[in-house]
Amino acid sequence: MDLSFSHEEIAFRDEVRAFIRDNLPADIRAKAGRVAHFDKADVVAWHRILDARGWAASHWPREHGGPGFSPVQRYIFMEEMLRAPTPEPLSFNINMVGPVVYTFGSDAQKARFLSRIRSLDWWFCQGFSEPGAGSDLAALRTSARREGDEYIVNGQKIWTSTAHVADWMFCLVRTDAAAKKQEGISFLLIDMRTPGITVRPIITIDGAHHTNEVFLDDVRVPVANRIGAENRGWDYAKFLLGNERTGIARVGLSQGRVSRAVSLACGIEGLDGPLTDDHGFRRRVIELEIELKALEITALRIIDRQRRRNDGRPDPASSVLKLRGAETQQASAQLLLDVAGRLGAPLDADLAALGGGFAEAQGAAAIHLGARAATIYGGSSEIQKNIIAKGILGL
Amino acid sequence: MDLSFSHEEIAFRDEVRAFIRDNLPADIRAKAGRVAHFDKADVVAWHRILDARGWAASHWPREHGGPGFSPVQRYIFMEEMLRAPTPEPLSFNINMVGPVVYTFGSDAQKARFLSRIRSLDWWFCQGFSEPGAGSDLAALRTSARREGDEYIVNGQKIWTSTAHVADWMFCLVRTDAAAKKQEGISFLLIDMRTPGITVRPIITIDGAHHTNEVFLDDVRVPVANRIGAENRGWDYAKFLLGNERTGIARVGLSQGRVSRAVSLACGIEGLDGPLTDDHGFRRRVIELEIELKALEITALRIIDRQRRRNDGRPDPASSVLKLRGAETQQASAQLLLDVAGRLGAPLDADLAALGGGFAEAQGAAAIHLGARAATIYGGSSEIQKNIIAKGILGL
Amino acid sequence: MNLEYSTEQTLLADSVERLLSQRRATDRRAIWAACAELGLLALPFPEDMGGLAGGNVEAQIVMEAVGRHLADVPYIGCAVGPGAILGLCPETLRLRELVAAIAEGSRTACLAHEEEHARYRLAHVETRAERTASGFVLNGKKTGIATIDGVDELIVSARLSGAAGDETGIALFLVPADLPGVRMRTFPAFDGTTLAIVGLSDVALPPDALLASDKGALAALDRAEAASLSAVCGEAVGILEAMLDETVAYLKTRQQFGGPIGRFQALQHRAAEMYVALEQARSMALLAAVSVDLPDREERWRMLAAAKVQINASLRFVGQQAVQLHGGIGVTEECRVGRCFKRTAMIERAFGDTFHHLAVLDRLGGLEGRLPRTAPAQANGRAA
Amino acid sequence: MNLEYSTEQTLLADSVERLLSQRRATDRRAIWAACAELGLLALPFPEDMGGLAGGNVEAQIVMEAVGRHLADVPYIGCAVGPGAILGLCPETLRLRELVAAIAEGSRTACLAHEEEHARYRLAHVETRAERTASGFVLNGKKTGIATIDGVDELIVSARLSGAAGDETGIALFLVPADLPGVRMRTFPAFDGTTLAIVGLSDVALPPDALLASDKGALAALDRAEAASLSAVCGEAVGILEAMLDETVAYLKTRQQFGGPIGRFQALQHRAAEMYVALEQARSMALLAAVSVDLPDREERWRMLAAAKVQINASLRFVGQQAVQLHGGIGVTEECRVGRCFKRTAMIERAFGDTFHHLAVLDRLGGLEGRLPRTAPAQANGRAA
Repeated sequence: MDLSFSHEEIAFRDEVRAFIRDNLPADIRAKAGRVAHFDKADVVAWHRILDARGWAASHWPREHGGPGFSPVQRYIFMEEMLRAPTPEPLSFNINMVGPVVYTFGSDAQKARFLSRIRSLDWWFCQGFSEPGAGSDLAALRTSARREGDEYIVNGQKIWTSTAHVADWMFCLVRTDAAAKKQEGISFLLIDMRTPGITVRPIITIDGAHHTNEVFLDDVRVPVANRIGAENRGWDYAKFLLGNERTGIARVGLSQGRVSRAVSLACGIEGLDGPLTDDHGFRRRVIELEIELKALEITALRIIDRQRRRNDGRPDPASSVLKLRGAETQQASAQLLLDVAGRLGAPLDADLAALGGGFAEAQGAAAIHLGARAATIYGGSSEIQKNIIAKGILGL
Repeated sequence: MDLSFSHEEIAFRDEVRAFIRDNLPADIRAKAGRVAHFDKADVVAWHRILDARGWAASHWPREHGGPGFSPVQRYIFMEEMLRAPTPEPLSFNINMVGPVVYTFGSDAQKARFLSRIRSLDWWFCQGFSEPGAGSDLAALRTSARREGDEYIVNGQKIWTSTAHVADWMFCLVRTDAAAKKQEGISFLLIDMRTPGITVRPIITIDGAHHTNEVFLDDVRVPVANRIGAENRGWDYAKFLLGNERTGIARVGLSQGRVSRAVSLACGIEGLDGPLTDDHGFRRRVIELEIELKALEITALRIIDRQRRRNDGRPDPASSVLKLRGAETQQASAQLLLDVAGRLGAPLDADLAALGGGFAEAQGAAAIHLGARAATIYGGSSEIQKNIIAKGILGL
Repeated sequence: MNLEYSTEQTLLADSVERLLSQRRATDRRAIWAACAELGLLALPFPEDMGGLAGGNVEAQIVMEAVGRHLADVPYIGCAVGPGAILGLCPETLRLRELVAAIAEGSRTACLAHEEEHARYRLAHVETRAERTASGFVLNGKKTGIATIDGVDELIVSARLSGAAGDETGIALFLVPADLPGVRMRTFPAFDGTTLAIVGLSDVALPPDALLASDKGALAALDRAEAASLSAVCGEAVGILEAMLDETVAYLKTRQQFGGPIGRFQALQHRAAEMYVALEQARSMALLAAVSVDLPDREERWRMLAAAKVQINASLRFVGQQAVQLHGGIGVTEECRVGRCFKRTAMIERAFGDTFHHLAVLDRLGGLEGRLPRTAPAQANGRAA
Repeated sequence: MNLEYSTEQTLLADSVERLLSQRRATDRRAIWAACAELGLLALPFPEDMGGLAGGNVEAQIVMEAVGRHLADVPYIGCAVGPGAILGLCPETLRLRELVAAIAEGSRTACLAHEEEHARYRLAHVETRAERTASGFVLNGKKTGIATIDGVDELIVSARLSGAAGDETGIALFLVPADLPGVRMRTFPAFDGTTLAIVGLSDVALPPDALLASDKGALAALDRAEAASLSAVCGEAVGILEAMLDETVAYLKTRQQFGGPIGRFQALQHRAAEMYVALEQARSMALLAAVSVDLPDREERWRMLAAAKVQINASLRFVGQQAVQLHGGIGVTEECRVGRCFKRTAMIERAFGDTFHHLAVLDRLGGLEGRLPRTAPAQANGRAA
C-alpha cells in the first residue's frame, strides 16, 4: 500500500504546475479565486491553450484526441487546475457530450463534431432539466415530432447554464409520448441559431447571469443530429451523468479557498490580535483541512479501484465525492466570507479601488452565494444519498 | 415582556432550594450526578420526603392532593430538583397514571389508587411497548379476553422500566381484535403479584438492570381495574403521553452535568495546561451553555402560552423541548466522559478507592451510555420530528 | 415572568405588518415617510426629547416585520442607533428639534461609527477629531453605514486622544452631511440593501457639534450597539419565519416523482429541524431584548453574545436548508428564499459575527461564568 | 500510488477473518494461542529478532477484523506496542528469546506506559527509576494497560531524571510481572475489555533490564504510540463496518407502520451518511498507516492527529446513528450495535482523543501548516 505518488506521477504534476505557471494569461490569473465564474472569453482562451498542448480533453482516449492520461494523471491534472485556479475545460464539451459522441455517435457525427467539441470551436450547453423534471429527470416533456428528415421540437428547458453563449445544445427530448417514462426519450444536438429558440436569463443570487431558461418553439432539428437510436436517449444520458466523476470532489478548489481565507485573515486584527489567532477560526480551518484530506484520499481510492476494475462503469461510491465535495466547497466559501466579514459586503466591484480591505475581500460574497448551487446542480445531495442508499446499501 | 421571575417566583425557588439543601439525605446527595439511575430505595425515600411536604405530585390539582403550583412554579420545582440533582418523583406514578386515574377513573378507583400513587405506596410501571409496537404503539397485540368479572390477559411487553421493582403496571391491552388499530384498546391496572406475570431483565449498555420484558400468561385482571370505558384506552394513553411535558427538556440535569464536567476539567492537566484552557473544551462548554439557555427560554415561552390558553391540551411545540432536551442531555453526558478521558474507563466501582482521578470520574461512562436512550424512549426524536412536521407545519 | 405582548405592542405589530405588506419594497423614501406617519421613527427616542420611548421589544417588533417582508428599511442605522445614542446625550434645543424632525420624517440622521479595520470592536476608532479655536476638525473614514439616501445628519464617532482601540478618548459629533469635506458614497451590498462609506477630510465643526465624549461617548456607543444587536435579532426572527413559511409551502406544492415532495420523510424531518431552529432563535431574540438594559456590562454582553451566536447558527442552518429544499429555484434572484438567504449572510455579520461573540464569551468565562477567564475582562468585547 | 492489498495481505486478512469468525470471543487465552499459530504475534516484531516484520497495514488488517468481530484481543498492547518498542532496542539474546516466545504464544509481554495524570501526553512519566549498585529500583503506578491475563513481562517507562513531562530522562525497562513489588490489578472497562493498573513498589531490577534510555526511549515510545494509533484506526474501521452492516440489515428487516423501516427516506439518508463516514474513516486509516514511519516528527504527528480526529468523528456519528436507528434494542447489552457503541467510546480516547489531537494540530499550524503556530513545536504533542 502506498498513498504517495510515484516519481513519474510527481514529475507529471510538476510539469502541469509549470505549464500553468508559464501559460496562464496574466489577466485570468488576476481574477483567480476572486470570481464565482470565469467569463466565456477566459474559458475559451485557457481551453485553447490547453488544447494546443493536447490536454483539453484529459480523459478522452488517444484515438479521439485525448492525451492518454492514466486515471491518476487525470486526477492530478484536474486538481492542479483547481488549485491554481484556472478556468476549467468546458465540462459540457469535454466530460459530457464529447464522450457520448465518440461512444454512441455515427462516424459522420464523430467527424463533424468531435474535434470542434474538443477545441471548443463549438460551445455546448446541456438541455436536460425542465420545470417539472429536475431531480426526476425522466419526467421531461419537451417533445420532438418527426417530419421527414427533421424533428420538430417544442418545449421548455431550465437551468441551462451558458445557453446564452452556447453554439449548440445537447438535449433530451421525448420522441414517443406513449412509451413509459424512461423510454421514448432521444438525444439531440441542436444548433442554438435555429429559429424558434429563445433564451431567457436566470439571475442567480450571486448576481451572475450564468444560467437560463430555453424555450423551444417549433425548432427544426435534422434527424442526422440525433445521437444513437431513437428512443434510447435515456441510456446515453445515464452514461453521460455517470462519466468521469472522480474529479467531482474538487478538493483543489476548496483548498485554494482555505488558503485564500487564511492569507486574508493574516491581515485582519480581531478581538484577540490577528484573526489567525482566533480559536474559532483556527478550528474551522483545521477541521476543513482534515475533511479535505480524507476526501482527497477517498478520491484516490476510488480512482485506484477503477484502474483495477477498468470496466468504465460509474462507481456508486463516487457519490461520496460529489456529496462531501459539494459540502466542502460550500464550507470553504463560507469560511472565506466569514473572514472577509463586513469587508465582504459590497457587491460593487468598483469599491475594490476604495481600500485595501475591500479589495482583498473582493468576490468573497459572490463565491459564497454561488457555492450554494454545488449541492443542488449535477445531482443534488439528496439524489446522491438516494444513490448510496439504494446502489450501495441496497435499501 | 419580562423574562425574569417575579419576586414571588424567586422566593419560591429559594424555598425549594433550601428544602432540598435541608432535607436531601446525605447518602443520596453523595451519589448525585454520579449515577445514571438512582436505586428504588433512594427514589422512594426522597419521594416520601417530598410527599410529606405536599410536593410529590407537583402538577396535580389541589383537590387530588397536589400543591396547587402555577405552571411556572412547577417548572422551577422540577428544574431545582434536576440541578441538585435529587431523585425525581416517580414519573410513572405522578406524571402518567395519576392524572389518568383522577381524570378518567371511577370514584372507587380514585379512592383506592390516588393517594397510594401519590405517596408511592404503590410503585407503578408502564406496560405500553411491545416487540412489534414501539414507535408504532397502536400495533400492540397483548390481548385481554373478558371472562365474567375478569380479563384474561396474554401477551408480551417490552422496555418496561422498573417492572422488576414495581407493585403495579398500567397497561394497554387489546380488548377487541376485530376493531381498527387505535380502537379496541383498553387501559388496565395490573397487580404485579398476579400469577402468570414473568419479568425478564434487559441489561442496558450502561450496565444497569433498569428495564425489562414482561410476559403475561393468562393473567387475570378484575374488570374493576379497567380505567374508563372498554376499547377507549387509546384516548387515555394519548392523554397520558401528552400530559405535562414542559419539564421534559430537563435543562437542569444537563446544566448540572456541564458544571460537573468543568469542575472535573479544573483538576486535569492537558497538552496546554489545565483542560479548562483547552479551546476545544471551552468551545463545547460555551456552545452547550448557549443551547441550554435557548432551551430554557423556549420552555418558559411554552409554559407562558399554556398559562394563557389554559386548556390543558398538549402543545405540539413541546416536541421541541423533548427533541433538543434529549440531545443536550446526551451532549452534556458526552462532554463529561470526554473530560474524564481514560479515567472514565473503569466499570468497576471499587476502583474509585484506587485514586483521585478515577474516583472523580466515577459514573461518567454509565451516564454517557445511559443518556443514549434519551432520544429513543418517551417518543423518539424521529417521532418528535413527525409531530412537528405534521402537527405544526401541516406536512 | 410575562411573555405576552401588551395591547400597544400587539397594535404596533399589526400596524407595521400592514404597512410593509401593502408597500412594494422599492421606494425606500415612501416607506420611510409611512414609518414616520405610524410613529415608528419617534419610537426609539426618549420622551423628554419628544420621542415615544419605545423599548427593545418594540424595536424587535418593527424589525421582525422588516425581516419577514425583506424590506430595505434602515431602521436600525437611522432610528434605533441614533435613538440609543441621543437618549444618553444631554438634552439641548438643537437635539429636541432634530428628534422632532426625525420623528416626523422631515429630517434623517444615521450612525456613522464603523470603520474598515474595526472588525466588530466597539472602541476601534481611527477617525481623529482635533480641537481648534472654533470647535473641531474631523478626519477619517467611516464604512458599512446603514443609511437612507440623502441623509441629513451623521452621528460620527471620532477620537480626541489615544490610539485605535483605547476605551478612552472617543467622542461623538453631530455632522450635517452637506458640510464641506464630507463625502458620502452609497453602494449596494450583496443582499440588495444600501450601505455607505463616508470620507471626512478636514471637516470643521462648531463646539456644539460635540454630543458626548470619553465615558459618556463609549457608554452611548455601547448602548447603541446593544440596542442594534437586539433589533437585528428581531429582523433575523422575521426572516427565519419567512424562510420556513416559504419552504413549507413549497414542499406542499412542488410535485416530483408523482406527488408533492413534502411527503418525503427526509424532507419533513428537515423542515421540523428548521422549526426548532426558529423557536430557539425566537427565545434568544427575547433574551437579547431583555438584556440590552442590564446594568452590568459583562452580564449584558454575555447574554447579547449568546443570543447572536445562537441566532447566527439558526440563520445559517435555516437559510441553507431553505435554499436546498427549494432546489435550483432556491438560488435564483426571483425566489424569495434566495433573497432571504443573502440577507441572512448580511445579518450574521451585523453587530458581531460568530467568531467575535464566541471570543467574547470565551474571555468572560462562558455564558454562566463557569470557565476561568482567558484575558482581562473587556466587557462588551469590543475593545482591541 | 498503489492502494491494492498484496497477495500476502489478502491472505492475512482472510485468515484473521476466519479465525475470529469461528471463535467465540469468550476465551481470550485460546484466541491468543490461535493468533500465535497464525503468526500474528510474530508480525509486529523485526526480522532480526525473529519476527515477521509486518508493517502498519498488516497491523490494521488484524485490528480491522478484531473490530468487526468485537473481539477482546489486546493485540495492540501486547503485540503492536511491544513490537514497535523492541524493534528500536539493541538486539540481545534475551530479547531474541523473548520475541521468539511471544511469537509462539508461550510468553506474553505488554506495554505499561500510561499514567493516571498523563492525559495523552507521551512524555508524562512520573514513575521513578533509581540507579542502584545492583541495577535499578522502580516506584510508581501505571494505568490503562491493555493486557492479557497473567502477562509475563511488562515494558515499563520510568524516569531516571527530570520532572514529569520532560522529554529527556525517560528510560524503558523489561519487568517480569512476578517480581516482588509488582502488583497488577485487572478490571473490566465499560466496553467489556480488560484493562490493568500496575503498582510498582521498590521493584529491584538487574542492569540488563534497561531496554533504552533518553532519546532512544522517547523515540521508541513515540514509535509505539504512532503504531498503536494507526492500529486502533484499523479497529475503528472494522467497528464502523460492523455497525453499518448491522444497521442496514436491521432497516431491511424491522417492520413498523406496515413495512420495513428502511423504506423511510429519512432513515435511508442517515444510512447513506453513515456510509460516507465509514469511507472517510477508511481513507484516514490508510493515511495513518502510511504516516507512522514518516521521518519528520511533526509531519508524522500532523497526519496521525488528523487521522484520529476524523476517525473519532466517524465513530461518534456512526455509533450514535446506529444506536438511534435500532431504537430501544440499540441500547441493550444483547444488541451487537450497543456493544459496538461502547467500544467506539473507548477507541475515541485511545492514543489521544479529539481535544488532544486538535490541540496538537493547532500547535503545529494545522494539517497543511497554513496557520501560524501557537506554541513552540513539541512535535507529537505528547510533551507537557
